Amino acid sequence: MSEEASGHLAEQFTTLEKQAHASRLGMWVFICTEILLFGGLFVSYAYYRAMFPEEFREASRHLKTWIGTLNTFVLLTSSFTVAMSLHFARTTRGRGAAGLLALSIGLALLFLAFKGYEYSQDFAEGLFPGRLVREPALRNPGGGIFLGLYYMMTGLHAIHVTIGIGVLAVMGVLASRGAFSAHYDTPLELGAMYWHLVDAIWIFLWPLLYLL
Amino acid sequence: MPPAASEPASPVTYLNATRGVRAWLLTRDHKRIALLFMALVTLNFLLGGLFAMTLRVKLLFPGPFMIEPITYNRIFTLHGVIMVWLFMIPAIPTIFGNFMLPLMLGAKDLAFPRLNLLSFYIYAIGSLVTLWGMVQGGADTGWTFYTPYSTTTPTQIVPVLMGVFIVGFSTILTGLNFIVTTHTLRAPGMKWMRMPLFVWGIYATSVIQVLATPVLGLVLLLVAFEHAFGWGLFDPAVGGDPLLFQHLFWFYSHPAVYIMVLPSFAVMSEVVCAYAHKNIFNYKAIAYSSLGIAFVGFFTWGHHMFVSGLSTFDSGVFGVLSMLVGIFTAIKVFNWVGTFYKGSIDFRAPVVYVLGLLFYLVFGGMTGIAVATTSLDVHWNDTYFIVAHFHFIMVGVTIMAFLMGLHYWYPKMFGRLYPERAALVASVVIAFGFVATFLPQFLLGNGGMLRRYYSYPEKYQALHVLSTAGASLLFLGLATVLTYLVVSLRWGERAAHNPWGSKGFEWLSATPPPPSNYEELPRFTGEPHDYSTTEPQAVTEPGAPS
Amino acid sequence: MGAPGSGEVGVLATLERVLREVLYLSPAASTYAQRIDRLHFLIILTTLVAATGIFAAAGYFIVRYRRRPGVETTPRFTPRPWMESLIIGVPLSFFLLCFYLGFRDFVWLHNPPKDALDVYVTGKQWMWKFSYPGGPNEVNVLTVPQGKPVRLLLTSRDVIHSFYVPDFRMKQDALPGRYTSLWFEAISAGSYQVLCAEFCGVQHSMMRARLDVLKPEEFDTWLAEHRRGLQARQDGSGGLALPPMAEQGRLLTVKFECLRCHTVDGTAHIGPTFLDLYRRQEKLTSGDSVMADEAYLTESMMDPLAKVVAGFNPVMPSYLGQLSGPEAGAIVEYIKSLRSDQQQPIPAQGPTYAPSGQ
Amino acid sequence: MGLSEIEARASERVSPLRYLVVFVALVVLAAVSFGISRLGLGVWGTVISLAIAVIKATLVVLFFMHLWEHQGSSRLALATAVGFVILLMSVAVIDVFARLPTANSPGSVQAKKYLPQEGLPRVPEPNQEPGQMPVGP
Ligand code: HEA
Ligand code: HEA
Ligand code: HEC
Ligand code: CUA
Ligand SMILES: [Cu+2]
Repeated sequence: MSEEASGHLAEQFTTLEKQAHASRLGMWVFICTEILLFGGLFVSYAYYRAMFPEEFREASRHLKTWIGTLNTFVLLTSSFTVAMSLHFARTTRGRGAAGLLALSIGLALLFLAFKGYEYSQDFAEGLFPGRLVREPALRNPGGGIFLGLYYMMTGLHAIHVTIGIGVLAVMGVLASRGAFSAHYDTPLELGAMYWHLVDAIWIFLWPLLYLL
Repeated sequence: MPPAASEPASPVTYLNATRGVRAWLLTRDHKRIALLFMALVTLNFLLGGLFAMTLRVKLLFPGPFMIEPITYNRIFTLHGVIMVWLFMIPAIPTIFGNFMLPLMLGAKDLAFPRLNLLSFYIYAIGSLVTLWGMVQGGADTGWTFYTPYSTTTPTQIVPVLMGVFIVGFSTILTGLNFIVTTHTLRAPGMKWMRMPLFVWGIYATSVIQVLATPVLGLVLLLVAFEHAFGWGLFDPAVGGDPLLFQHLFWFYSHPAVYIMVLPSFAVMSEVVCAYAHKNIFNYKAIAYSSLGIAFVGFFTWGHHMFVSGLSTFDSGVFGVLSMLVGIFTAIKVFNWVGTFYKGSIDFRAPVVYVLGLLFYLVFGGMTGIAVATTSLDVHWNDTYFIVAHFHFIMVGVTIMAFLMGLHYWYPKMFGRLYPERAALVASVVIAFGFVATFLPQFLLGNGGMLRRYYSYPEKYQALHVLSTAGASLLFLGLATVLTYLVVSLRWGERAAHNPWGSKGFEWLSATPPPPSNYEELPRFTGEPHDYSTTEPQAVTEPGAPS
Repeated sequence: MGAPGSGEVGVLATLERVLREVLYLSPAASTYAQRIDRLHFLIILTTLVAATGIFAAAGYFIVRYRRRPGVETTPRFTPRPWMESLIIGVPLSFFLLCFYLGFRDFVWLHNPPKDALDVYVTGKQWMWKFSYPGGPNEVNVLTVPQGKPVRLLLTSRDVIHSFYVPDFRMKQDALPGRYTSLWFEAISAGSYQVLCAEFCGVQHSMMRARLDVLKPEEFDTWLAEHRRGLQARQDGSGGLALPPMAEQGRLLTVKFECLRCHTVDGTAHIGPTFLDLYRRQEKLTSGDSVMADEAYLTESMMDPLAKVVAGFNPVMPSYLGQLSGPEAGAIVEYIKSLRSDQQQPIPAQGPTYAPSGQ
Repeated sequence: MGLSEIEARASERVSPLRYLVVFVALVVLAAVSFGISRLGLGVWGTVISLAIAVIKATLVVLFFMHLWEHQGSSRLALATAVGFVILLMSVAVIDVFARLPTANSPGSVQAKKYLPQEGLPRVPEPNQEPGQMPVGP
């Protein structure tokens, strides 16, 4: 174990490996809580779709599928760049890692920009959630519910994207300062896991909301 | 471990290692954080208890008395909210769990000490937000927040929802920390099957905390949205279904009752062994039954919905699973009783609580089985029978376990002894007060007295008066406990290293423990609470200078 | 099983009576209550025995094996497999037995017989409305025949309520906009209390109603009479119909939604009831009292805050400028016509239903 | 302890090629999913696109998030979380179909048969009286 790495060892751990394992396990447990959080929404979705299959399909047609699809590819790419940045950090190419993280942040911002544009289009068409919906074709039981789910799910996801941007930014700064190495990359690894989680959730949101 | 015979004037303990407000408020020492939690949790308990007393006083009379109906509704809501989320769920894990878990595992701290402190502050903020909501007028929905009442009530429900939401994060972080600690910070020789049963209980609790709480968070968020902005997923006018709310809410809240009770079982397992001076009757049965409760307990939530319009099919499924989850508790009960067999029992105040707990648990648990039989719940749902059922467990089990833990670990935590005689008297007062408060409520429920009732038909008055009288006794007993425990902090007799002669692993460190628990990590060679030999259970010098 | 009075042996019947007394249970008034009370006794008695037994066993051990000086170690004890199976097997069989017995009745409760009489029940903050297919409607009184199955179809107009008859041991939630059902058969004629079991707001505990069980013949007469009254009024021909002026007033109270806050059945709601209001002595918040004559009634509509009735909040809006003079007069006439000593069927506003069996 | 060392070593050995392969697979799968959704297969379309989503998420979790190399406890945790969501979903959705049809939301497929809404506006206010309604399970 190198000198520089052992500086990261907290008192309660005996080895750095153990500490890294603990952090990783902690992250997985955290990811489980996220799954249950979104799980509640997925359950609501299944529940209401069982009640209002037609209304859901109808309401889904009003969404901008092309934006959703574009965003899918944007997020997938960002996930890839984040994964690569971890690889660079491990092979001690700190600048490469930082560059890739910057690219990922750019993609994430693009995602949010698309999302924002999509919301503004939705609002313009009167696609409001719940009983606030203006679009006449969706003023029925089910239509408002679908839109409520749509805003809840994508909104909560967008919040996660925003947090993810912050996490990636911090990691980018650390990476550019050369904080990571083959021996010590736990923060970046965990940050990357968080970002992949955000991607994985979108992988489900996309077909459920746009591809009906 | 023979206690250190002659201690130097004042050994370095976690209590006196550093001084000053900052050293306490910014500490990362799990033991200090435990004490921070203890202060706030006790305050919240007091508050919830005062609300309970207000309810009881109002219920002395069938008609309007002392407070308005709307005030009554707010008070029982706050009583429930405070007791459940601000007192009971954090109580044992954040105080005793925090304090004892690393000691028992032979670790120097939790895996994530900073997260632990953060968890405390989140809890503090959540409490404050809830209290702020209370000052703003408070919610009047009951702690269950059923829609569509909760989404349309004119009261200030949003701050209360947000307060609980915030506290949820604290619960999750604590659970996460405990899970990781248990997995990664076991000292050499601490095999899974050698872990103290307290650790098993807390571990199982943490699993539930981590998996269930996010769903609650989501549900609260949805209700708050619907109340504040008029849109959400439960609005019946656009096809939203109140039953979905109930599914999601109880998916959290039934496991949550096990979040409340598993730590009590954990304390019970330690205390029974320590005072019986006897190894646990069947270690594996207790350890695995905790996990059994944690997992099966997730799939019984529908037993709260038998008369809500739930399908007959689901009712059957939830009914059977409720029976299965009951069996794990029964296993524990019989194992505790078996532990006394051929023990060497030291009759002190905690043993009174142990006896009480056994009776209340079987009674409260069996009435849980009774309401889970579907057909009888059609009568009992939302009556005082239910109120009695859950107070028998939440007060009769959890408060008793909390009290026995306080007494058992008091010397460990503070290095002082509590007055035994006063403790015995108080424990008996509490036992009688408890039975007088809640036994009549079963009868009230049988007779058709409904919960959340401001005014009630006159025929129920006699039993209500009895219940209020009991509650006063209970209050008296608890106040006595609080008084002598606070007084003993300062004036209590200094405790020996291990005054109860316990062979729980937490006693391997010095009393009170030094800041980093063990100067040298122990290596465990024996089982916890093995009283059949006088061999040491671990190879190490306890942190105390000897 | 559970047929009323089927050869109840003396001892058993006495035992049941005693248990009901001790457990604070009212006599079983529905066939469902008869079916489930035995299970109730079984479980509660087992609970008592188990709790006492376990407590006693622990107490015995604590005394028998109390600490004696000089005892350093205790023997290690590992339970044998038969103990384990007993610990698990006995309670589990009992629990499953309870479940079986209970769920059988629960399924029974969820399968109403085909010939059940349908009654529609609507809960609203904070009253119950009962409507029979083809009329009539009643507020806070449900009338049913004895010994015949009755199916309630419950719904709510605002939040969740729960229809509960303690003597029948049954309840069912009423969900907003949805219909749930509950069926029962009353054993003996009489009056029973109906309560609302699901928390629904400020007056939740006062959301009570009466359940009248009539002998079948009486019930038929009752129903026929009420239908006739309804019929007559709908034809506008005599019977119990209101005089035209009062009828106009009734329509106005519907139009202006007075019944959101007032009732016509004698129960206080957000505002006082209109029943028997005319010429009543009203206590005011100012401490005075006033006789509710025509002038006062009119003033109450136009300037409600001038005299506020004690026990109520000053929340009634003023109808000055909305109600014309003659309209106010018509409402006063309507209020005058609301006397409890005179049979006054509540007008049918509900749907007409096609009764259904299975 | 041995295990966590193995875990650490293993993740060092991951080659960038693997990331690239996974990425390409993800993109292809997404494209396939989109294509299939255009065919208008109704319920089957949803089933297929969900199956593809599961495959994609599995790839992300196993390789981007390195679950492939991580220890059993992490896998167990994830499996539990996913399993619980699926169970919660199943029981709740079964309830929709199994309960008294009229206890479902008005306007839902289950309740529609029993609560026709002729002449009423399509969004029923909560305090609206139902129309003709022959109720019966
Ligand atoms: C942990 C949970 C908990 C606890 C401990 C209690 C404790 C008590 N509860 Fe509570 N109760 C609930 C949880 C709890 N309750 C819930 C969830 C509800 C449902 C709410 C709803 O309907 O939404 C409820 C409802 C409820 C009702 C029904 C109200 C209604 O439906 O109308 C009643 C009525 O009697 C009641 C009474 C009491 C009493 C007398 C106590 C007594 O045991 C209280 C005794 C405590 C004190 C008097 C405080 C004294 C404390 C000290 C002096 C400090 C001691 C400190 C140390 C020793 C460190 N409770
Ligand atoms: C810590 C809290 C706690 C615990 C542990 C439990 C435990 C159980 N509860 Fe309870 N419950 C609540 C807290 C708790 N409950 C609360 C707060 C509510 C009301 C919520 C609200 O609406 O506000 C509630 C409501 C509630 C209901 C809904 C009632 C209704 O609203 O209509 C039901 C229904 O099935 C139920 C069942 C059970 C069961 C089967 C258990 C089982 O886990 C019990 C298992 C224990 C035993 C079985 C005892 C040990 C047995 C023996 C030693 C065997 C004896 C020997 C022989 C038979 C031979 N509970
Ligand atoms: C928002 C609720 C509300 C509405 C709507 C309402 N009232 Fe009232 N009303 C009250 C309250 C509260 C009182 C009692 C306090 C008071 O006297 O002002 C009251 C009192 C009265 C009284 C006096 C009753 C007594 O016992 O002395 C009359 C008469 C009356 N209302 C008539 C009407 C009529 C007619 C309408 C409809 C055109 C109506 N109200 C609509 C709330 C309402
Ligand atoms: Cu209606 Cu309570
Ligand atoms: Cu439960």
